[in-house]
Amino acid sequence: MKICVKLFAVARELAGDSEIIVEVHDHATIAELQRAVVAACPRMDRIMPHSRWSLDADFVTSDVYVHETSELALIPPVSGG
Amino acid sequence: MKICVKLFAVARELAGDSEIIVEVHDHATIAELQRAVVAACPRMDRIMPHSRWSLDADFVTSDVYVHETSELALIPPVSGG
Amino acid sequence: MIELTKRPIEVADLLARATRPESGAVVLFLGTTREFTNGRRTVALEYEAYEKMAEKKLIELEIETRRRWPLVECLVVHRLGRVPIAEASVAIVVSTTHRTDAFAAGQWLIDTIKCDVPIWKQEYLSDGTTEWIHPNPIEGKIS
Amino acid sequence: MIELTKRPIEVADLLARATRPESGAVVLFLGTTREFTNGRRTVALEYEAYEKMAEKKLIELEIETRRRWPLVECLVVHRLGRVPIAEASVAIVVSTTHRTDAFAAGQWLIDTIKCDVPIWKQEYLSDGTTEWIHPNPIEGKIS
Repeated sequence: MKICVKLFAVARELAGDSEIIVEVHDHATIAELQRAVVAACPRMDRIMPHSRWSLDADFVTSDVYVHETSELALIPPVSGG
Repeated sequence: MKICVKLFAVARELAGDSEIIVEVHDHATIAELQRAVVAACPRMDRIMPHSRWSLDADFVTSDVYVHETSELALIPPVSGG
Repeated sequence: MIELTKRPIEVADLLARATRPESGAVVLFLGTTREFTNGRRTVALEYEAYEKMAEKKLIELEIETRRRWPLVECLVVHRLGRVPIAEASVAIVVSTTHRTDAFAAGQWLIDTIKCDVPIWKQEYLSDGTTEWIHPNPIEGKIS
Repeated sequence: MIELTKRPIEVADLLARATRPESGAVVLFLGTTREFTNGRRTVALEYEAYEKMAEKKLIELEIETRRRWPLVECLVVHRLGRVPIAEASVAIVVSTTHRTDAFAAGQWLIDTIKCDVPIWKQEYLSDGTTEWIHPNPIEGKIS
């Protein structure tokens, strides 16, 4: 299935776009989605150790399954406030 | 010597005046001044356990000597802020 | 800067003075007059001070606060006289490079002001009576 | 109340909303843009957000803050877009019956916002470069 990942801040700049679409298998987890993103855009590898993922606007851990209807985003270290 | 004591808040109301003048001997301490104030105005006895004294606008302890030129005030429990 | 005033406290002015290019955090504390305390209705408060000593103590407290925390600005204004419900009786503004210092300094200042500055609050209650407030009886008293 | 805004934060309005007859203490925190950090001069900051998630997180944080402390009012406004030097990027106002709660809630809110709300700050430096700020690298990362 195709998954669209929203990208912000440094992730957006590294990818050169505010989203990236990657192909993963039907029962993929966040961890597998992350590998697919890095495969599609190797420059993003360096921010992954410090980034989190969100699914439908909640932080999720790497073992969570993704769905084609999920809203997914890569969340680099935040710096609001 | 005659000592003028400034009175505030509940002390002022108990004494019915914003100052009280009492007579103490020449080498009197704050403790002796306090006894002279209570002797002159017995109603003030009840606030003494919770009150402090100031000499020239600093808090002082009961063993400090007073002088005719000192500015003395009885400081009931404060409630600013 | 410390000030005793009989007029409403100009909070926006204080914030503008404390917000500076070298500060990254501003903490403001306002003590306001509460309408109900233990079920009794307060109409207004009236503050009385031993002004000369209150000013001296506030200056000492500003110096001590600046000694304890690196402050960009430190402003304390206490109102005297009658203060209506929901108006501020005291405003403290501290600005710092780092926010933790601003919270710590602001809290220490108001805690210490309530203990050591000769200002007294009288409550005017809705039943027509008045009462001196003594929230913190002094333990280390003169015997 | 939580809000994301592209306009300057109206601090006086927030204070007026939080100062109520049932509150006795108001604490305001302002995070402002600092001009110098480690000797380098910042010209402005630009804030970017994952707005849908940032709003959701801020609403959750308001609920959690109210669960932890008895608050009369709790207002959080975060600015987005470009913020000049000495202007506020975030304002937090909490009002309470007792002042200790107001300081604790305000500090917890800003600490938690800085960790868990998807907002990012980019610095525009005087040498023409820009830089994403990463003050708190995440420890509990996704492997």
